[in-house]
Amino acid sequence: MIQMTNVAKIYPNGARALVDISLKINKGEFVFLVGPSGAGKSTLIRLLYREEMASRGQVIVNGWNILRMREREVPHFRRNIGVIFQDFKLLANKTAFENVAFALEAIGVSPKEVRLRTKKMLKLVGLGHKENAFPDELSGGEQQRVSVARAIINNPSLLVADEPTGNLDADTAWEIMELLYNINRRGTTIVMATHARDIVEQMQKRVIVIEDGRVVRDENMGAIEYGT
Amino acid sequence: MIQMTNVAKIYPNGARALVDISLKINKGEFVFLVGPSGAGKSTLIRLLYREEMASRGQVIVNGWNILRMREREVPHFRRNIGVIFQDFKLLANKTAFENVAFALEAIGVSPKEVRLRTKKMLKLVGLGHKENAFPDELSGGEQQRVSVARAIINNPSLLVADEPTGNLDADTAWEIMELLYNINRRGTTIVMATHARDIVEQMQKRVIVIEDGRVVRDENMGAIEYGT
Amino acid sequence: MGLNSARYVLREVGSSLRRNIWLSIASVLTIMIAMVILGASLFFFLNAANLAENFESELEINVFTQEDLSNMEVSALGERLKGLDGVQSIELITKEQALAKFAQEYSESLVEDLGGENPFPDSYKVFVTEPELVEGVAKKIDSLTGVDNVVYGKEVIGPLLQFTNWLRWVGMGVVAIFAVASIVLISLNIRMTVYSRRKEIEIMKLVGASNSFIRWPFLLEGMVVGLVGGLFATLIVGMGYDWFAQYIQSTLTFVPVVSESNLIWKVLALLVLIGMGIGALGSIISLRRFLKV
Amino acid sequence: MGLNSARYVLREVGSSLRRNIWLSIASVLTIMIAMVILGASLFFFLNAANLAENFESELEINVFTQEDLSNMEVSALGERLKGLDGVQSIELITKEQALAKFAQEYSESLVEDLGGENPFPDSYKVFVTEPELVEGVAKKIDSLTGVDNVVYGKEVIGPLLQFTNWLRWVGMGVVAIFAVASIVLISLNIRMTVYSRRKEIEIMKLVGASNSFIRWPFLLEGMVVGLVGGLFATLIVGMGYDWFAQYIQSTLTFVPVVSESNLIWKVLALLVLIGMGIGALGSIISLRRFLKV
Ligand SMILES: Nc1ncnc2c1ncn2[C@@H]1O[C@H](COP(=O)(O)OP(=O)(O)OP(=O)(O)O)[C@@H](O)[C@H]1O
Ligand SMILES: Nc1ncnc2c1ncn2[C@@H]1O[C@H](COP(=O)(O)OP(=O)(O)OP(=O)(O)O)[C@@H](O)[C@H]1O
Ligand SMILES: [Mg+2]
Ligand SMILES: [Mg+2]
Repeated sequence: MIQMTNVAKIYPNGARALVDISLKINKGEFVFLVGPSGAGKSTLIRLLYREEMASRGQVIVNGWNILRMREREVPHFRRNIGVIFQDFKLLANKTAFENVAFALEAIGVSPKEVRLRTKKMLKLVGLGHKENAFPDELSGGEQQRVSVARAIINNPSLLVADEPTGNLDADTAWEIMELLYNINRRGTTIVMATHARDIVEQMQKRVIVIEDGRVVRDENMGAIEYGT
Repeated sequence: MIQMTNVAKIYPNGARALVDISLKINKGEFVFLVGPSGAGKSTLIRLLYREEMASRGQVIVNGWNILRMREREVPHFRRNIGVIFQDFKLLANKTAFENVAFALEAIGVSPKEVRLRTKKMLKLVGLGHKENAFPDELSGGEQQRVSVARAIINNPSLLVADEPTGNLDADTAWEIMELLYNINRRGTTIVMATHARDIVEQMQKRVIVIEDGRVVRDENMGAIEYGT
Repeated sequence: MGLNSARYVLREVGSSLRRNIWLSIASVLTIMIAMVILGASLFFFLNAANLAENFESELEINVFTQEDLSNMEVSALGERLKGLDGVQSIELITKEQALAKFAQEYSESLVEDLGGENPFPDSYKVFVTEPELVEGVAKKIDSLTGVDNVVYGKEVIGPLLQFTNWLRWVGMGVVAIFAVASIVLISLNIRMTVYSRRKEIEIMKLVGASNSFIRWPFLLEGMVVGLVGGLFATLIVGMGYDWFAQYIQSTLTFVPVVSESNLIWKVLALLVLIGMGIGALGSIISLRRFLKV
Repeated sequence: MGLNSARYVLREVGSSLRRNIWLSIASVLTIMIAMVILGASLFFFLNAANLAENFESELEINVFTQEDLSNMEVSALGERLKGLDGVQSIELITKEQALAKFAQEYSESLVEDLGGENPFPDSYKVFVTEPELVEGVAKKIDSLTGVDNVVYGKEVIGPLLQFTNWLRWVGMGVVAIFAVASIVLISLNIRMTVYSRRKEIEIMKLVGASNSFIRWPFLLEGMVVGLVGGLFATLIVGMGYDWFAQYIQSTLTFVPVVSESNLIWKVLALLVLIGMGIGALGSIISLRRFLKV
């Protein structure tokens, strides 16, 4: 599903976010990406859906070689990837409903089906009553859940989640984790960056620890443990 | 320091964020505000620095009656309050350094002192090496720390913090908590909304639990416990 | 684009115009003003060209007949003049008319001093089809029998032609400058609108929307905004010019004004089309920069 | 505002202009174009007014003397004419000059036919200070001894005054319309710039900045942008007009063009000032909405 070989990422301002990353994630896996603030987790994730391009090395996702992809193939490629952004990236001019619906409209689903699926999805993340609210009329946690809903609504084969529970209380966080767990069981590969120690410990999934742009640990069933 | 009496907040779109809040926070206290997503924590915090106005009831902060304050007194009032926003609210066109410095420049501190204090503060939050980066060149946790630095740089008498560790790994989060702890010991009143169970449990400070816009529990030394 | 996407686009255009109402109004106003300026310059050009033609058509050749010609001979000369190449029309001025005009221009008493004698001959005013032909035609006329003298504004033709050509060029220059100014103004405005929504565009791309899916609503929005702006401009320019033309025709009767409603309608329609065109094109071009995510 | 804040403001203006370079350029261009349009209209007005005055100053009263006056008497009449209220200047046209002019206008042969006799009297051309005075002065002259006949374009004065007044009004109308258009265009542009930075303003207020602390950099930025835009416009309009005036003076010598460099400089300076003024004022006004946080 995902294959990274000797990947480095240096941002235009000179920041070396990733130094040398090689890893392989198989179809159907659930992988936690952990590491201290500024380690490079978000950068790694951005490489997966091609928001950023690697400065060196090879990134293959879903059979696509990201560095060789043509501009106009990108939308098609992204349709099979759901992304939960660390900063949510909701459309400020659209309601919660419209934000989630957008992911379906962009791939040409019929209005009726859009309506049905979006409503169901919003209920699933506990926002059935907030569908007409605009992002800035939602609490931080509510915005995060809209972002989650948008990422998973079109059953992507790969879900990348950048701290999807950072703004959620423990109970709501666990509801979301259950959602992700179920999606993963139905075959979606999940890569999730997180700081939530308890979640990682309890889920007992593969954990990749990143520090200073390098993979420092990669365990099949682990807990967060890094630094000194 | 803070006195709220029968406060309600209904947003223009009809959302009843706070139903009936009465509470009193003394000078020098360290108070955790906890509760599920959408409970009204951020709304309560916004009332404290007058981003939003209560729809009903009275809010007194630092001796100022917020509802009776005149427009041009607001900047003066806000100068004694440090705010860490849930969504950071960094100035996108300013570097990390300039963002933090701005809080000092706005109150007319001399350039030399601005330089000195800002540099020191950035080092304190572990961002000495990122001072020239713009917000969108920083990781989520780094942005959050810039926001923390800006809030505490001019030694406010009240610090309101809306989930200041949501994007931080456990170690960095604890460093920030230590910072806040020290500030509190030097006399700053702190009101902090958070979802971090372990932090609340370990700090052993006053905990106010909010649910559906009401105070449901208020304990002097407690842990997060709410919902079913 | 499928049917479902088409429905999305229409809905999207409506809600986007409404939710960015402030930007929409600013764009409509900008396009309106730019089109008013352009429209005004177009009418200026039309009238300048019209005026130029008018001036040129008043270039005349005065043909004085020999004093001893009979009326028959004079009209025979008229026929011959009409038949010449390049002659548009002729006008007979009898000696009586000439004297009367002289009396009016100078003084009655001067005419009385002549003691009933009329020193003027019959003469013809000859108008040519093209101002450039005046000289040639005058020479030809000079050689006709019965012609005593041919007078035409030798020293006026050059400057006049220069002036009328100049008038046309200035008209075109004004249109060109104002057209460029209008287009730049509108483009800047649209670019700013798109710029202020660049985050939105980026997010849409990251969520998997194709370029065309994002482009269509912008294109249509640009067209709607341009259309509305252009229509307002048309209304303003149309009514303004109508008032202007009527005012001049009723007060400055000697100034010729373009007032063929057919031509006016064409110009106004052009304004609307240009507004829409720049609106749509501008949107598309501005968008390009931000679609590369 | 303290010294420290002043230093902040200066630094802030510089970096803001640089970091929002795209918006800065768009604003400068918009102001430039608007000011070019306004400047062009101002020069149009100046020339229209100048032209009107020129036309009016050519209104003349022809005073024909009685035929039997001696040269002495003629010049005595001239002195009396000069002394009349409202008379600006006079010009003597001797009977010889009158005949020569007639011969040129009509035909040499016609003059020959007169057999050496000159039917024209000496005459004066009288120019008045105000076109409105022509009629009154003419009447007064008519009653002077030695005057045979007074002729002035009775039926021309009305239309001419109408036309010249009209020319002035049109000039002012064009300036007014273009001034409004320019100001609206610039205001819209500035408002969009401020609008696109409203989040920034909100954050500054939430962090405790006072309104004036936020306002100053915007004010100065508006002034700088307006100044630069105005200067470019001045350059364009100034050079454009200079070329235009010279071109006309060398080719259409009969058309009067305003070319007092003093006046031109004033107009250009006005452009720069207006640009700066609207830039600063527009920024302040646009800001008001967003300062209420
Ligand atoms: N757009 C960018 N331009 C320049 N530098 C960047 C950019 N984005 C991130 N960086 C830098 O790259 C490094 C890694 O950032 P990244 O966002 O990947 O960290 P992270 O592991 O996600 O951290 P966090 O847990 O705080 O979100 C950081 O030092 C950051 O400052
Ligand atoms: N600007 C707004 N306009 C309308 N409704 C709002 C606005 N801000 C918040 N709300 C609503 O008010 C309620 C309380 O929101 P608030 O942001 O205070 O929650 P919170 O406790 O901070 O939640 P979280 O932990 O998710 O940040 C929510 O239901 C939210 O949808
Ligand atoms: Mg991150
Ligand atoms: Mg909140």
